[in-house]
Amino acid sequence: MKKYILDLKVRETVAVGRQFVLLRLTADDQLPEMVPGQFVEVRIDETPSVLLRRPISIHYYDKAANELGLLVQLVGNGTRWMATLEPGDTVNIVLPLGNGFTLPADTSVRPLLIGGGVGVAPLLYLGQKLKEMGITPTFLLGSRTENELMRIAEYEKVGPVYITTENGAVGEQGYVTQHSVLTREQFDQVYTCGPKPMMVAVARWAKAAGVACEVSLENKMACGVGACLCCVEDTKQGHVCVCSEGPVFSIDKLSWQI
Amino acid sequence: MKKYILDLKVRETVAVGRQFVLLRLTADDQLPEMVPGQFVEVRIDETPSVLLRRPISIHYYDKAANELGLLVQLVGNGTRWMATLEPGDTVNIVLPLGNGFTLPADTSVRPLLIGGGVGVAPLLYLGQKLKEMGITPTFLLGSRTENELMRIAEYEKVGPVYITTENGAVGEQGYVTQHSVLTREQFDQVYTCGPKPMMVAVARWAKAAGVACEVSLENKMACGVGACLCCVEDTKQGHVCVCSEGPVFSIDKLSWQI
Amino acid sequence: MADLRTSIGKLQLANPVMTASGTFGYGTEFADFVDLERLGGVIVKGTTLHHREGNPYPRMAETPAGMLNAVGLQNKGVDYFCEHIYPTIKDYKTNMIVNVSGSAIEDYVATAERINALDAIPAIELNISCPNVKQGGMAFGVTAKGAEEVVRAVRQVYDKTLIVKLSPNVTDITEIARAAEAAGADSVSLINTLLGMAIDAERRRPLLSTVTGGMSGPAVKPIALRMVWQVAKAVQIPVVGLGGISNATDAIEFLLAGASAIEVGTANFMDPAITGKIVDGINEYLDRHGFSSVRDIIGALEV
Amino acid sequence: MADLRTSIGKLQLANPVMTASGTFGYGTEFADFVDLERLGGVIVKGTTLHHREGNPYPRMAETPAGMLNAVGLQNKGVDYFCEHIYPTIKDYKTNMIVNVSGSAIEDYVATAERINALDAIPAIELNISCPNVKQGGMAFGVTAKGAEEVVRAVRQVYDKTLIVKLSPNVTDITEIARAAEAAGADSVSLINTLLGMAIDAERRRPLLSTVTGGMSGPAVKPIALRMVWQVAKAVQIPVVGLGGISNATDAIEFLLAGASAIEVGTANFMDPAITGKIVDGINEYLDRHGFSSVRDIIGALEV
Repeated sequence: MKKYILDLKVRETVAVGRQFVLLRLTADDQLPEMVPGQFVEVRIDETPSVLLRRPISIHYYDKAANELGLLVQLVGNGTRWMATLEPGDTVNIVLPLGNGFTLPADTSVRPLLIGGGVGVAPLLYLGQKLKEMGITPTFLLGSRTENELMRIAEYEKVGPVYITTENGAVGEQGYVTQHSVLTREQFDQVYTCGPKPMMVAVARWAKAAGVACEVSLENKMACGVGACLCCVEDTKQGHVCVCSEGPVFSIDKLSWQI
Repeated sequence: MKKYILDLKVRETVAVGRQFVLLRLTADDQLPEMVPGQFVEVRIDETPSVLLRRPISIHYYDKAANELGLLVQLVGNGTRWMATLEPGDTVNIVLPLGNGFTLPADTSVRPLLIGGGVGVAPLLYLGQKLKEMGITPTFLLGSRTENELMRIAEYEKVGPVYITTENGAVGEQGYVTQHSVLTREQFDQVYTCGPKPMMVAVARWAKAAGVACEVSLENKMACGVGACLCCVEDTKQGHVCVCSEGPVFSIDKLSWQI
Repeated sequence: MADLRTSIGKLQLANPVMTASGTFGYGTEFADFVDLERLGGVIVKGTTLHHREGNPYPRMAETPAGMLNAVGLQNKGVDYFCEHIYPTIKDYKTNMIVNVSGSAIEDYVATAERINALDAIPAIELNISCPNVKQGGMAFGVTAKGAEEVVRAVRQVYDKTLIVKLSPNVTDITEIARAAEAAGADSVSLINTLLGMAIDAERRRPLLSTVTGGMSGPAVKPIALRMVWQVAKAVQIPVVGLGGISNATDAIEFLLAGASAIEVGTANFMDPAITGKIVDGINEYLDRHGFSSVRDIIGALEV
Repeated sequence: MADLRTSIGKLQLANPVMTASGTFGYGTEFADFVDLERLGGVIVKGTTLHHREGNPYPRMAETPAGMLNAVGLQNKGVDYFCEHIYPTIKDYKTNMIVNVSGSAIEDYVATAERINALDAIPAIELNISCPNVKQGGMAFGVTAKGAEEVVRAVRQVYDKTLIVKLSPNVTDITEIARAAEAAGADSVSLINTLLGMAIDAERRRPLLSTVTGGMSGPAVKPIALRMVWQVAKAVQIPVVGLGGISNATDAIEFLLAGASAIEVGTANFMDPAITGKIVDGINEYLDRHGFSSVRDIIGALEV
């Protein structure tokens, strides 16, 4: 897919809990096609203090509204700068990057979308696309406390949502891999994004259960286009770039100890 | 004088022409004493991209209103950041720094205050103090075009104002040292601040005319307190720090070729 | 429109702007953003005799106005390059230059020899900052003797333009530059990355799997500029300048300091279209200052 | 409240935070902003045998996340220091350490000897990055032999704590550190500034009167951290770390890399009260991570 460097316009910056913002972005021209699981790289202002662009997954792309949604966790100077953007501001973005999730060939597939922390972000767009295809996705979303649960109502518009929190404040207490839906229901495709320990646990569960599983990795990256080889993941084909050959990988291709 | 590091509050940021802003600053507590010719050092945000504080002369200090005025020329990232400050914002400032102009011991003195470009800034506060002392200062302000003339009405409240512009749009055409007031009237003290070539020309004129003259220098500085020895000027006593032994010097002390 | 043409020995460049090895892939990764044929040259990824997997993740850390990397020369080897990559880049009308790396002199020689046979590769850039496995891992390029040996050996098998990329992690870079010149280099490029380190204080661990890595980005520009200026005075062969160049002004500074051409590295990550903008910016500067040719500003610093 | 005490050989420090020479004057310039007695030490301005006027203005240029300076050791000489400055600083209850510079070994020796007689100065920091006028202006500290000679000569006349400040502009800083140790240094401090250069492209002139100058500030931190880590493994004597330290996290990184104490330099210009905040920040870190003493984190990097 052709990549673009675009100056997008901020429609709105919406605080989501205390640690996240939703950036609603648009452009005068129609935005290019983007598929679920792809990401963008956001340039932080003109300052050399945050040198590198920040990779952010595509939370949704509403073609009719010509709107790109980015759900951003406020972790450092770069992401905090994003939170200061106001309607009408411009933000320089390279997109779309990476490969995206493999969509099922068959509408009888029962997919489970497991997210943790800010890793839930790309699963909304994936769920929306699955629903468009006539497939009902099930979401299983985990967080430490109720404070990191984000935009649950949006997920509920797309499919059933199950939740775990480590403190038990919402949903079942514990980790996503401990949720009862995993034993109660049958799935034949898992898509997951979140902290690496969570994804490893999900992959281990999926492998044991014999369910196909794709993970979306969040390795630290620089160029975003497969040139600098910084963001590599160890796979059965050796080190490969998460930014260009991922961020989505089938667990069968990775060298994870699962 | 004791120096302070203060978080001052922005009352207002006023655009002055296209290349300058007036920062109106205050604090909850009464600001410390400051004398004309002293300066402050402004910290630029929290970013390492502009590492050093920006030295800015004191344009006025209105004790009754507890207001410090800084007239800032927009020349780089640091000063442009200052222009983005909004009412209620906080700005970290070290003050007061430097020595200040020598005020006349005698109210019969007829002082001429010659400013060029943003160098006019400290002359307002100096003029106000002279007026308080019962001395009427005369201002001679020069600029390239009418676009760099700033806040003339404020100077006119304090004393007569003569102007030169290089393009002749306002006042007499030419440089300050060519203005007819220098031959029409008698002065016995000159204070000047502006681009170095202008100050050298003023110093040369003053020396030839036998008029005492103080210049306020704008050497590039780092620490602002006489510690790093970066901002030195060559004087008859060798290299001395403009930030701590200046910024105001009698031309008799400098090693200028005048 | 000023004349932007420059040269590195017998190699003619449409303009002085090239891309630094390891930051621009094989050029094709950036083809959506930059017209590669508008560049003076593209220096592709470091290529070694054999396939290398490079270092474990994490390989990158951001630092103030810079970054560290510890990629470790991951590449599929020169045979793969010749068979699978060369065909995809050979028809671009720009100078496609291959960065050649190695861990033993005979590996450099074998790699350079293979690339010498490729018609559409008019030059190589020899990365002599690699550790010499036969010398306890000390880099070839940190001693004049080490630099001279590897350059001389490669010179004997490589008859096109040979650019030697110098390490800045040395006491006197002019000594290394002169050694490269004496051994037959057509040009030297500098600086490669500075050896740095970053620590995660909270976890009390290094941020790179290799502990130390190579620093690049705007932070290193003053050091690079100083070394280019020193080397340009010390050698007769043309100098290629790099190190933190992020815009046209930076590029012009290197030209003024004596570089005949420049390379843009880390800035490609900040703005993938930056190289084209730098070409435009140099032209604008020359026009504004009344220079008819970029060659008029090479080494034109007034000291 | 953790135990912040540390030591540099026999020199006891209340905490690891000192100020870097040339950035903090004689301490008194910052007394309005920082309680000097809350610091582990104050390393005052470089002092030479004779009065020096230093280099012409301009002496300073800002660079990305850093700055260059070319002050050229301006100071009024050791006699003036002893007679006029020492009386104003001797009663502070902190370690007042004098940075000693010179352009010939006998000058270093004579200066150190004078300062040895001052009761309230428990240590000197020997700046061996100065050019040796008898060796064509090459710095003492860029060869092991040059470093060893000057340190050995000073050691013979100086019997308190002798800290040797190392130049980073070398191929192998561990070699120089070991030479200083062999010559009797009680400690090494590093890094001094990196040699850099800045150009005004519009005027086509250098920004410093001396063309090149010393780079400091956050930009150099990764290089400094790497060198401290290398040197701490290479010598038995304590290491003092500096180079771009701007906050408590930076300071902790240097301690983890093996520094027994640290110096804060350019950051004093950004925030004149920063040194006190760094003391507080180190204490907060130790408490938060359950360390009872700062000595528990010195060299505690897990690699």
